[in-house]
Amino acid sequence: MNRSLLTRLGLYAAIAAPSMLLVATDQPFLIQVAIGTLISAILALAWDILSRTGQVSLGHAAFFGIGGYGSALLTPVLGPVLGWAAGILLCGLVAVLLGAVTLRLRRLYFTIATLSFSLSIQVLILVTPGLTGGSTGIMPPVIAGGSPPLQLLFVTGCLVVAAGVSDVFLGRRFRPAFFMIRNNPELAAASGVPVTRLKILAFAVSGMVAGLAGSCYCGLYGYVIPDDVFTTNWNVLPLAVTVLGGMDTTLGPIVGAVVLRLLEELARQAVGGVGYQVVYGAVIILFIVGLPEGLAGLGRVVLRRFRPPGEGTRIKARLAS
Amino acid sequence: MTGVRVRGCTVAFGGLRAIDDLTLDIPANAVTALIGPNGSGKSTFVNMVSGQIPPRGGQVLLDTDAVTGLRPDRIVHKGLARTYQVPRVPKELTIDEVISVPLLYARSDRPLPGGARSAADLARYCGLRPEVTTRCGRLSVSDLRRLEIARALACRPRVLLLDESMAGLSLEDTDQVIGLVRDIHASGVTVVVIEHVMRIIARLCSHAIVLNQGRLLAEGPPPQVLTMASVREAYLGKGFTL
Amino acid sequence: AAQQQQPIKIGVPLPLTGPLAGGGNQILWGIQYAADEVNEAGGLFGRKIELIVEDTKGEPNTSAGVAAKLTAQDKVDAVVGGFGSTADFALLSALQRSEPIFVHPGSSSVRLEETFGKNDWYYHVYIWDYHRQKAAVNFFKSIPGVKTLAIAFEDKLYGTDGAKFTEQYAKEAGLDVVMKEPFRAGTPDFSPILNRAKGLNPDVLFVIGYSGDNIQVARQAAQLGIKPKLLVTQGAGEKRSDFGPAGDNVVVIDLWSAKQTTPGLAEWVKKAEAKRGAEVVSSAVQGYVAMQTLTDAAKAAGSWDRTKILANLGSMTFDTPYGKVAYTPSEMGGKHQLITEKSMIAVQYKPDGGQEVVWPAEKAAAKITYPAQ
Amino acid sequence: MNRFEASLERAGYGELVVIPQLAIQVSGGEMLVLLGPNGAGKTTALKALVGDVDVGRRALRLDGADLSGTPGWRLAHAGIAFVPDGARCFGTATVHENLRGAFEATHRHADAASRRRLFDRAFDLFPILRQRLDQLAGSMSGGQRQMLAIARALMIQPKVLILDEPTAGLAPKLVEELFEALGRIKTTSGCAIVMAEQNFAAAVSVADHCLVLDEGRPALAGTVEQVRSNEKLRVAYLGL
Amino acid sequence: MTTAVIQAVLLALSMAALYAAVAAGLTLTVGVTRIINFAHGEFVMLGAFLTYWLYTRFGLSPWFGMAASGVALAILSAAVYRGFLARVLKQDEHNQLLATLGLSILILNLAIIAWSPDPRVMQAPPLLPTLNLGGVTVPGNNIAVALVGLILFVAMYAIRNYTRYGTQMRFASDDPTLAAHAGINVDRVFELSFVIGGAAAGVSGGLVALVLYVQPTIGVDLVIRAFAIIALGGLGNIPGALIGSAILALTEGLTSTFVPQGGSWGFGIAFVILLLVLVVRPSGLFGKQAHP
Ligand SMILES: Nc1ncnc2c1ncn2[C@@H]1O[C@H](COP(=O)(O)OP(=O)(O)OP(=O)(O)O)[C@@H](O)[C@H]1O
Ligand SMILES: Nc1ncnc2c1ncn2[C@@H]1O[C@H](COP(=O)(O)OP(=O)(O)OP(=O)(O)O)[C@@H](O)[C@H]1O
Ligand SMILES: CC(C)C[C@H](N)C(=O)O
Ligand SMILES: [Mg+2]
Ligand SMILES: [Mg+2]
Repeated sequence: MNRSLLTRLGLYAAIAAPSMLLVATDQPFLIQVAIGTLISAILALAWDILSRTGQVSLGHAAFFGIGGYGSALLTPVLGPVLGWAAGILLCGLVAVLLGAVTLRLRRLYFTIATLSFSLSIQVLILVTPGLTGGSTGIMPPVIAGGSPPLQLLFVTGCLVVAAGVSDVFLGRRFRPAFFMIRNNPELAAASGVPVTRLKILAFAVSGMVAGLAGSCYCGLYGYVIPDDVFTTNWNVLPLAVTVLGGMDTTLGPIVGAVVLRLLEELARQAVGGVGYQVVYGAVIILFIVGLPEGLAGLGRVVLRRFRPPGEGTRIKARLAS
Repeated sequence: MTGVRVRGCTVAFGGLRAIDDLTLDIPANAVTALIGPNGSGKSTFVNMVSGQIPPRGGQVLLDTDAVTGLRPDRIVHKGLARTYQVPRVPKELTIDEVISVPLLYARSDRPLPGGARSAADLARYCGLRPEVTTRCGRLSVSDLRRLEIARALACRPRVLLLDESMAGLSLEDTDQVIGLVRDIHASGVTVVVIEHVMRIIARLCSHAIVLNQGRLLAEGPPPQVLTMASVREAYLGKGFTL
Repeated sequence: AAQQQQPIKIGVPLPLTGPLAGGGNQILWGIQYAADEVNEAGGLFGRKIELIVEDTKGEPNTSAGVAAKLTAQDKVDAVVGGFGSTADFALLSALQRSEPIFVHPGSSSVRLEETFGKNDWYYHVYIWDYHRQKAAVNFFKSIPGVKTLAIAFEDKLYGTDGAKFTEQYAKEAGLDVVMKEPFRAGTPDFSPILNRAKGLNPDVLFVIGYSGDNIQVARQAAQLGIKPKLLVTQGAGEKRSDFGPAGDNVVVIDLWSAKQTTPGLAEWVKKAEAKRGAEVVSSAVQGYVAMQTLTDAAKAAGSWDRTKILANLGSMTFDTPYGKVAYTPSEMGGKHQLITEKSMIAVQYKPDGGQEVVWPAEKAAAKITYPAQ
Repeated sequence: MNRFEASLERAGYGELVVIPQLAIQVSGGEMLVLLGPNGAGKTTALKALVGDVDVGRRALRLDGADLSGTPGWRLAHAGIAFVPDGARCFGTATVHENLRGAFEATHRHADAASRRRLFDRAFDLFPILRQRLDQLAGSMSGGQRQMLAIARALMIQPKVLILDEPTAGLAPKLVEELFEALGRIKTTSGCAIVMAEQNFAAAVSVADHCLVLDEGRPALAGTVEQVRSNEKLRVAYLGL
Repeated sequence: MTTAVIQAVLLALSMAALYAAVAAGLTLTVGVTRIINFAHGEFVMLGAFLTYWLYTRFGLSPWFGMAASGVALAILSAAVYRGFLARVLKQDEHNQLLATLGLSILILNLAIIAWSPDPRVMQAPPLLPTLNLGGVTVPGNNIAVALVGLILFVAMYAIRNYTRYGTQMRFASDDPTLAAHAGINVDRVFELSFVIGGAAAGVSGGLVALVLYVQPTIGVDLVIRAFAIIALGGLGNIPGALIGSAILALTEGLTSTFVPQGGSWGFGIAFVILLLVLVVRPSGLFGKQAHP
């Protein structure tokens, strides 16, 4: 128990260390890149938490946006701390509602329903200019006085929080139950798991973490329009990041976000202009064909190589005895 | 000890009544066999009692506790556990994790059978040979069946329904599972077994209930029931010998 | 002397992919063309101009990253670029930290003007939203007999702000706004709006959309046989040939046309089109002029001296494809605004497949056909 | 007469080799039962025959024709039918579609009469299927699905029928009838049958040959009589 | 007033036909492979560009363009399938989703490089005469779209229900291993469904060129509508998809025509309706309900 806590703290320190380093060395470009990367990592973690219950969402832009808009609009009213808390709670509330509505949906139906939801929410913002600023957007208070190094530190803090939440849901209490719900909800219910409640809990937590990512994002420059947060990009990005990094892990989405961004920047350097988006698409395809289990899967394979008495050999021994 | 009482329950799929106005008692303090031809409604019975498919009309009682219409997980809390005919567990979970799910979620203060304290104890108790850290994707069918029993036991049930837990098991394995079921029963759990292998029924059960087309066809001690003409005709076949 | 040979590095952040890629690439061509002109003539005080082009994808975070890279890593001498308001908001937020010379070819949201317009290093070429809508209303007023106006606008930032300002100025000008309906950019079906407008029979149907929308409205109106007295759109990069016969008599409000009567323009257009191998459109000129004003100001300064160049940018009059223009203060707090409603034009597509500038009178080569039928 | 010969090397799952080496032969009209405790590798062996698991080397001959390199799906066309364990059916299709689809997949130019004949044979064997023609296979009971799975295999008019625990989950009466029917099928249609089975007592009534697997290795092989008379092995493996 | 309603309904229905045409191929493919193929939208876009070029460069009739696009996209689909999708099909659904997304990004950006992001219009004369009945106008091209869209659907329906491949496709999607045991070449069947889906995408691309402008990004919105349509009707249910597209287009068209600010609302409302339908019927209007 104590030791696992220590390893966890070590892990969080390891996550935070590169950011500290960047801040210390004062690299404005890398700091900007890092901020964006970490925000997509937070969003991807949120997505992954939900996907562990078998709910593959293509609608996380909705929570991203609601979180961002919520905390931006509520901060002037409630102050920064309460404003953010309220914005993120709002996300949780919306997530609970959506979770309840999509509870019975399976696989592709669920995915399409979440996609529809994000499209509908976007329209809702457009048609309520009085409340939400409509299509002309809002001017949220800027985080950390607009200083990128401080913003990076703040976002890193948020990432560590998200990683902690993700770890809680990878713990003994939730991981097996979630996987059982994903794989065979009837079996889960027959094991005493309140399936509905856990599915909605996962939705709420995922929505709130996504909202946290959105709040960070909206607070970066002081101006956002709906088009900027409620777009397909934010629906798709967490999926891409998580699948490339490795699902059902905390490190996977973080590594995925870093690697995806790295690949993009490399492609930009190598190809430049418009062509790099082509490279980007091609790289995604190559990754999936070559590394179906993401980088985390690759990591596991490598680890197994270095740990001689693996599971496979043990079974063989039993058979032969 | 607790028994299950079913009062006038019906489960229909479209026009087909898989359970047809069924009334029966499963005695406490016994290992009861639930047998009947394929499609006679045995699995549906289990689904109904465990809350997966709520009956249309009628009542299901756990002892004196009505559980009709409760959610499956609530019924588990009330003390009824079941296994599945075709075990389908998440491949990526380990034995330990699968058993830990009901240990964590099926709130109850009843003791685990065999003095077990942990998932590993339960796995050993049920005769699972692979290490508890083995992933389920690597288990053979017979191990999966044992795991399914262990998982159900981890619900700390008062009543345990075993849906074809011994189908396809070798003689040796069957013997072991029979021993296991006896032990579970001895620790104070009412057990219902669904099996098509009469050798098992004859050795294990003190009471037998025969379903046919969703209705009760016969009940009584197995030696008696298995020789009834109606049961032979509908279920056992003419060449049947024990 | 070796120092002298170092190229002058200009950062060019633009949306080259993503939804704004169309305009971004046009602007890029204009900037490149202007830089090439200077380089072919021997450069600026013997130094070549080197462009460092970066794709912002039209995304704020990418824009901010690009801005930081250009200023901190590439250490550019000036930045010429930016297109699309939200991304440019992030771009400017990031640039603000190093305050480079920044000539901005392209965003029109007044939020930018209000927030960044007063900086002495910030020079904005493209009109602000209200300029464009003021010009549009001025144009409507110039047509005898126009009393009522129906507005259809794309429901995002561009269209919504446009519709808002248009309605405001139209009311001030005594025009009656009989319809103000949004549509989704890229929608395949404009028949709902067209049918509504048909019932209201306005003197002008004014569409504020992106190029695809403008073309599609004209086309569907023709197919459905709905003939507004005058269909007016705002230029967003589309060409006359895109419309075909459906474009007959459609009027486009724009910043610039190759047909406008500006002294020396015809020659410039001929050269530019030869180089481009295609029509030169308004947004390309935006990029060209942004770059041109910078190089002209630098040339006048005689060396790369930030203070002098900024002073020149603010005080000189530039001879551009728009005519003779200067950076002047604008209404909502901007200090250096190049194009205003005064330089805007209206072009009418003629049934012979050609087009003519019909407004304002001093740039016009033809009279407007109104009503269209 | 059909003759089916197969030999396998290193069949298993990835790095895990379950069957190091195995060879079997069956002739048309004969039945071979594969026996052995759970986890002995019966399923793995059968799957290896039809190319469903990783195999180091696989050689298949049917009537002298070499089918070693033939992909799994073609084996059905060559007359080798496989019924996996677990009563697997096409759950979203109806009973009728399950049967007709299986027939059409292997009989490109068959006439309606032979189709009807095959349908009738399936219904004679399992009358319940006739009553449930329009039920979704996925909603049938475990035993009903098992019947459908066997019927589906018979629709391709196999020369070799490979069955993995076909009686698991079947009522005693049906087990009896199934073995009778398999006996009929092997004699009348000259089909060779390979079957993994736990129910030895029932199987030996129709089986001709017997192969006992233990931990992936053939522990005992021979005719049913030979196995029955081998006291030691009978006790060790069959509990008789 | 009534003519206005009839007019609006007719035009919405012709839009429905366009959406349906785009969804037609996808219903077949999704029904078989269970992949949400995001690249379908880009296939439609490629079909539109091909039809456009064939007309603009060579003066070939859009009828011919549609057919040619169908063939071309069928070939491209086969190449894509063999190139990598076959492998991805064996992986889990997230990977499949991401793979088709990657493909869609790839094709979209290649198209932008090749043809620039600008919209273009095919100035072909209408394929059919315009229908004018008592104040109600239906443009000829919309009629052509409706006709071809319907034909596409009938073709998909026939392939699925009246050919041996239809059953094989369903078997293959249900349980690929078992299907192989039944003698079905699963790989071929998947490829076939993908190729047919691609051909339908190509043809529907031709329709897009007829009534819409041609631009590298047009596929994005269309494919999202197609997903909505498929979910509305029930995955793989072809008549269901037809009705789904009518619901979607009518909601959007009528809201836009008769509700103030409807142009914004319409799109959102259409998707809210999809959500509501799924709440009541989790497998779409005509989808088979989940089975054990
Ligand atoms: N979801 C369903 N839809 C339609 N019919 C169903 C459904 N589930 C079960 N049935 C039918 O109900 C009847 C009872 O099925 P059940 O699974 O309870 O049988 P069983 O007694 O468990 O049989 P077996 O011994 O073969 O497992 C069968 O005829 C079956 O086809
Ligand atoms: N998918 C798999 N991955 C890894 N190992 C497996 C897999 N399936 C089976 N095994 C292992 O292979 C061995 C042989 O299993 P197999 O299923 O062939 O036995 P069997 O003789 O058919 O047993 P049963 O009588 O239980 O059906 C077992 O040890 C099992 O754990
Ligand atoms: C569409 C464009 C002309 C740019 C737009 N006005 C903007 O500022 O975002
Ligand atoms: Mg059953
Ligand atoms: Mg087996």
